[in-house]
Amino acid sequence: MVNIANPILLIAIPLLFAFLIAVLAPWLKKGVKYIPVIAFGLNLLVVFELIPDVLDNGIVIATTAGIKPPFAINVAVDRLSLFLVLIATLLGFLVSIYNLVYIKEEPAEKFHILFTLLVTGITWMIVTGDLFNMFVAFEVTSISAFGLVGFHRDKDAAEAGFKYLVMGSIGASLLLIGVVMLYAATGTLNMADIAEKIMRFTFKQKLLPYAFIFTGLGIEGALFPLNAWLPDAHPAAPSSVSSILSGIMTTAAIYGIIRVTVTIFNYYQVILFLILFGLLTLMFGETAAFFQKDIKRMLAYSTIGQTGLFFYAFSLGSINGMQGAFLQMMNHSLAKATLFLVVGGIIFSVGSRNIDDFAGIGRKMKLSAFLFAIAAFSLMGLPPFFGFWSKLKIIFATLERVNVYTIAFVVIVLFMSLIEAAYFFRVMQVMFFKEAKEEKEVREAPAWMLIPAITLVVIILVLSFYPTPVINFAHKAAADLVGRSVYINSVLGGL
Amino acid sequence: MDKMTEEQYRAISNMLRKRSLWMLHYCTGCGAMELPPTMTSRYDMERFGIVPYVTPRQADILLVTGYVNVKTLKRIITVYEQMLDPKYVIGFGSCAINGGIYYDSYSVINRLDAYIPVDVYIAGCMPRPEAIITMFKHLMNLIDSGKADGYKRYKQNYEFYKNNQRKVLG
Amino acid sequence: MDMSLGVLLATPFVGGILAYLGGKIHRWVRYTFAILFSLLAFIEIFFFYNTTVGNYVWGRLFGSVLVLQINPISWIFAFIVTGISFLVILFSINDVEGHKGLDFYYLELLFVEGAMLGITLAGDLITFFMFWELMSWTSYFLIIQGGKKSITAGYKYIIMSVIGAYSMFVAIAMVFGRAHSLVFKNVSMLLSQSSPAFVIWFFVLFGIGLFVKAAVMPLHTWLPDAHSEAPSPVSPLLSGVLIKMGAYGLTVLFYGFLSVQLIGKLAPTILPTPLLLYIVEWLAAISIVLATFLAILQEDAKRLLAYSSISQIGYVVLGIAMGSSLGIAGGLFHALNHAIFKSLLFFVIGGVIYRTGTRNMSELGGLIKKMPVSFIGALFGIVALSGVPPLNGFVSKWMIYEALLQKKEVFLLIMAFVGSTGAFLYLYRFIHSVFLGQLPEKYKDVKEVPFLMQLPIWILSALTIVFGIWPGLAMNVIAQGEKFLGITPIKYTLYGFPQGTAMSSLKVINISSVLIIAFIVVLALYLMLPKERFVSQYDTYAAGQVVTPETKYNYSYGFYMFFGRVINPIFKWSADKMYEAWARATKVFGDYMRRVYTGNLETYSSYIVVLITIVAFVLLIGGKLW
Amino acid sequence: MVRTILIAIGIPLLAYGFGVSFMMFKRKIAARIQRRYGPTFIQPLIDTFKLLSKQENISHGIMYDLGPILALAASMTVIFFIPIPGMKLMTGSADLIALLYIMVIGSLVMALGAGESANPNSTIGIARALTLMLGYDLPFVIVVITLVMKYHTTDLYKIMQMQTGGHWAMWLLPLSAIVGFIVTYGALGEHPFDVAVAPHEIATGPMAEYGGKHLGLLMINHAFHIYIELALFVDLFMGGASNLFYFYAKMFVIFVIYVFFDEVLPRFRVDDAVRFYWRWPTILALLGLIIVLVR
Repeated sequence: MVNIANPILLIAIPLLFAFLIAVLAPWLKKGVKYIPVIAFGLNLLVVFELIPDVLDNGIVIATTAGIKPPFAINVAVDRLSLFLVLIATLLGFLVSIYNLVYIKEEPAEKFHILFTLLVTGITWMIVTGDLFNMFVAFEVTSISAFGLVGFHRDKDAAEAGFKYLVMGSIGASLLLIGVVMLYAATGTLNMADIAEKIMRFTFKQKLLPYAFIFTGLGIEGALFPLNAWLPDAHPAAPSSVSSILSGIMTTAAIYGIIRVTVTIFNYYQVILFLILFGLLTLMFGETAAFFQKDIKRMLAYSTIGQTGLFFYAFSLGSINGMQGAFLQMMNHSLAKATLFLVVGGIIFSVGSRNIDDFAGIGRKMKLSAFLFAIAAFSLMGLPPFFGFWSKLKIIFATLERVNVYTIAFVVIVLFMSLIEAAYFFRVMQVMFFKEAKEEKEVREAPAWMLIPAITLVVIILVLSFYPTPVINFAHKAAADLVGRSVYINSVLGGL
Repeated sequence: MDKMTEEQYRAISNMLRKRSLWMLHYCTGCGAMELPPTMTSRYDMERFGIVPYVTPRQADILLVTGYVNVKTLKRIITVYEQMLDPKYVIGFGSCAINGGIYYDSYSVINRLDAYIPVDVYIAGCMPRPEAIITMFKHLMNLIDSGKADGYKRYKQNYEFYKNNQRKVLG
Repeated sequence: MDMSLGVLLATPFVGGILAYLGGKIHRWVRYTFAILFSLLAFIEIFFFYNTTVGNYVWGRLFGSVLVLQINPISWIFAFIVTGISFLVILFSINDVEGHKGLDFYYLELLFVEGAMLGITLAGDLITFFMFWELMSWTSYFLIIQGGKKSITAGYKYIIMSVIGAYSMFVAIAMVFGRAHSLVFKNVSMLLSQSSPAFVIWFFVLFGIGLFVKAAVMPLHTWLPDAHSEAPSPVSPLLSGVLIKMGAYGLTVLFYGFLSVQLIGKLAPTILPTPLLLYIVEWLAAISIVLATFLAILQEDAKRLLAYSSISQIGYVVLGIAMGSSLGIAGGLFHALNHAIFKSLLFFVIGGVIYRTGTRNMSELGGLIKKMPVSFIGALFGIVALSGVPPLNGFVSKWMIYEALLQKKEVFLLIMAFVGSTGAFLYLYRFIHSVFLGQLPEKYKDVKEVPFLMQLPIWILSALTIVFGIWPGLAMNVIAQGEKFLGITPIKYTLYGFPQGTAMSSLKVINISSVLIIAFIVVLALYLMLPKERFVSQYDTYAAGQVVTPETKYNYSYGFYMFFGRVINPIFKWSADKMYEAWARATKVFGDYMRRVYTGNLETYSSYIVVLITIVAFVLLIGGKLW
Repeated sequence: MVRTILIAIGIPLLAYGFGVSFMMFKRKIAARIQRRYGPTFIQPLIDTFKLLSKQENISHGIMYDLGPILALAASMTVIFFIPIPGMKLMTGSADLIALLYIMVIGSLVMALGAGESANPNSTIGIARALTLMLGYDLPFVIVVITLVMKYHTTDLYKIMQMQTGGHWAMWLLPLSAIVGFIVTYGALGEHPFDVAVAPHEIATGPMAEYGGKHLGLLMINHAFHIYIELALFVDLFMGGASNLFYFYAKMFVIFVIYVFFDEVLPRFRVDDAVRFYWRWPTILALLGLIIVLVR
């Protein structure tokens, strides 16, 4: 069987299929919606092939056009990127199944093209080893995201899309300026090569490019002052898209920042300053979410809060901290994606996004309410669920050095997770314990929409009751990340 | 032999009832003013063991002092029935005997005896404390000789009393 | 068969799931599973009577091993948990018959029992904390099943217990930072070597979590709402068992992790007990007195019992925080007794609510003729709770008083005693307004509660007598527990205490036997006298007025209004108002923070520019802000 | 064995004799104060037996009957736990703290019985009695603790032993003795503190519905109650007595002082009574306690 464990295929296959959709659209008409499913199915196979290789030798490198790395564009999948790629392709596959039923409006094939491009962009950004490639992938994702946010073509979707377009393009241009500065300084675009050459520069010379790249990626990664577009964009987008946006796109951007800060710039002094960003994002996200009446805006703000939480965990700097960050990333992606899919189904049947109209859902839509509850419990960090282990890890990591600052951080983090629990509970109280006002006939969501949510919840439950393999995997991933020299040598020397 | 103890038991219980008569402090008409002097130091009825008590359950004597109109009769009957068995009723003054100066008024009861069995009457339009003391002495003698049996009469011809009461109270 | 701790811990959870699934099939399948598994858990407990099973490893996490253990102290609390939960399930079969969502209710009931069992069996801090939070959540789901008002009560309950849980979480994280293994032995070893400041931090943070659950005065405001609004079979579980977990936690904290000498070292010991424990004692004493005064002024029967739970758990905490072996034994024994008679009282009032539908004391009355069994249960409950000799409340209160006298802590004894005299007031109020007095017209045809609801009342009343006359039964387990904790166990006999332990000896059997003989003598005299005839409740002294069913000839509203005039000035300042003020403050603060997202594009882009300058500036000065 | 049976019958009779004699003296002295002759000497006995021999009795329910029976039984049990000159009785098995609780059984059971009598007067009476009890319990507990702190034991018999031969607790702890006197006054339910049985306001309070043999039992119980309160006061503060006569004399002296106060002072309002007890007696008791603690 031909060896398909080549990361480049991860990008090639979906691009090919996206192109195919455009070509076959006139003939296949309705059949077009099955192509993304096939695309991401194949991608998923490739990832499953990749897992054993990465687990054995830590990193898998593949170069295009066969020539040596400093010049060729290479693709590197180490443990951390495998971790995220797995989530991305899994979500992509499941949401594409969700889209089979969810997308009814006219320009269906345009939606599917943009959707495939969005997920490919994300996987590309995670997998790439070349800085300029990261910029291209960033462009592809942003543009397809702008299109998808404005898909519903009503007033607030258009306004949200436009706002996101402006902010996104500013971000992309800042990122480009940063990359160009780095290219001018080091002469190469390959991440590992830059990482090696950049050592010679003093702290001050590395300052400006880092600032630009950090802000560029920060806009996409929903950090504190830069995330103003997110609360409008995610609710306006169709639920399937917003589950990808919240689930994996912001996480990919944060991965970008992590890769840049640690592997390339090796900025350990800066990391403590980033804690401030993490905490501010967490605080603003959670408190804002507490006051929302619209369920999707509430989930969007909660995404900001959770991103703040795992960015704070990453910026603790220690291996335990990063391990906690990766666990929280996984927990958040899976749980938030389920929440958006389930909420999509509920809005699909109830017809309104206001939380008060969800009264009595617990009785009428038993399965979706149950899925919502499990995902919410895991996100909040209730004991038996996966979120509890990640929150435990983050707090333990914070308090490795007990001083006034760390206790203050812990108090803020716990208070915010209390607020998060409070507003999720408010929704569940309405859903389960309030009687529906008028007897509107509310059917359960269609089967195809529920299957993705069910698989995600099953994964969450499996992780909750048997978390040890994932925890050890995250620990090794954190160790690899911190040991940046391993990455550099393997990319440069290893071929 | 037991008849003798039966006899002795009745004698002792009569003696006990004679020596400790508890008076129900229940005053209907104008006669109540006569009671404080009999209780306090000048005439001191406590010498004979007569003490004013508040609730019918604890009292032995029901003093109907003064005129009895229809509304009060209802209360008197309830109180009388709430009192425990060896109970005695004393009619104070002429109003209890035959309605006194209100004999022809529409609401006053003329003969108290028709409604509840009265053991002793005291004549006089509000008898003085000396008369009350002699009445108590007389009542004690009646109890001793066993003739003060108003409560038995009430039980024997209960129907008679009830008809009279129903006639008046409706 | 060798019964491992894992099987014991799993029984309630498995029972809960089976009951939930069984409920889908048929009503009775659910009930059989629920009763079967809670009874099984109760029986399994007896396999571990007086045995100390060491570390049963059930998991490994972040380098620290997750362990279960059982020792005589945790055996007592496990016995309370399984026993009372079994009775609660028996009671709730008839009581919550008509409600919706019953499968979920039984699932939660058994999960709470499992969580509390987990706490008592926990051998290391992570398991302890995990089951602690699980207990808070599952009991929250139970509370909010009690109707509309219970949702707000539940909300307040969960916020306060989660704040307590998180303060405990910080304490555990601090210890994990130092000693990477969180098994109780390592924790106590670490604490004995670390600096006093660290130990005080740990004591305070861990203690706050426990005080919230044990409803010690300043942190008690959730209890009256949660216990009175919860569905009637859940209240006995809450006040009978849930607050005992706080007491168990305190025992583990004071004598498991730290020891009396270690706490003594922390601060100057001019006082009879170490300073930290002395503060805890004063908190407990204050909560005894104030909770009793509050209970006296309550109008709603369940709120009255809830406040009485706060004052009784004050005794337990006072006993445990005392440090002397007699005091700790008294505290633990009172925890057991309180679990028995408080659940008994809540079962009785649950039955009354089941039949009459109201729990407002001024509407009830005269139920003794219609519900004699509940009256007997209530009678045993209040006699036991007020600590009157023949029943079990007396022995444990007596031990706590003697221990206070031995340690010469006089003012605490005064407050404890006033609390117990105050108990007579509100207990008489409870039994009088519900069972004695005039029977209102609308409750004329009230029947007795069905048999399944009477069973817990019979069992618990019997238990109050058994532990009242033979306190020795409970004493040998408590003495074993004290030996495990390293405290000199108390000397005891089956009927009381010999000369040495307390200030002077006690033989409970003498008191009860003399009482019974005297009762027989007086009864004989009474029967010789002339027979008495029964009289209806309307044939009563009303200064001649004829009492008819319409005239509400009853004194039950504002029962202690005159006493209220004496103590009302104390309650101007209440902890509840303070917490509401804080809640409003956080809401306002949150509102301001929300203003950041203005909504127009220009401000957003200005944010970006501002950010770049900040990042650049910070990097310029070397990125080291602190 | 015979000795125990003798004691078991003798002690209650002795106590009843003491109690009834005090009731007799009270009525005689009260009458003399009001410048009248007062009833015959054995009037309380006659009253009690008259009540017992009432032909007709009423009852409002089982608890209504059990009330007086259990109250009398409880008073009898308490008597066995208070040491009599020369005999230790059963103080070994229940010390002072336990005694405080046993004394409460009587009033609690009486309250239950009166509650059953479906009469609001009795309920108000009991509510007032319990509030008064809470009132005088605070100073009483402080006094008890002072004694225990001074004599380092809670065994009533040992406290009594240590006070024989002149150095009574009255002279050593004057403040506590005064407070003890005021508290026993309240516990006896004598006139200024008879808020529970106020005939003018609430028709003899708890006894409103009691008549006939129930009231007779309660009169016997009242006699025992007087004996218990006085015996406790004498044992705690005046060191018991070598023989019965001195014991009776001491109790009589205390009781006469009560009767004098009884006839002169007006009745307290309930909350004023509680405020009174929580103001001066408590401060005096605390002072006494601090003196003992400091020494």
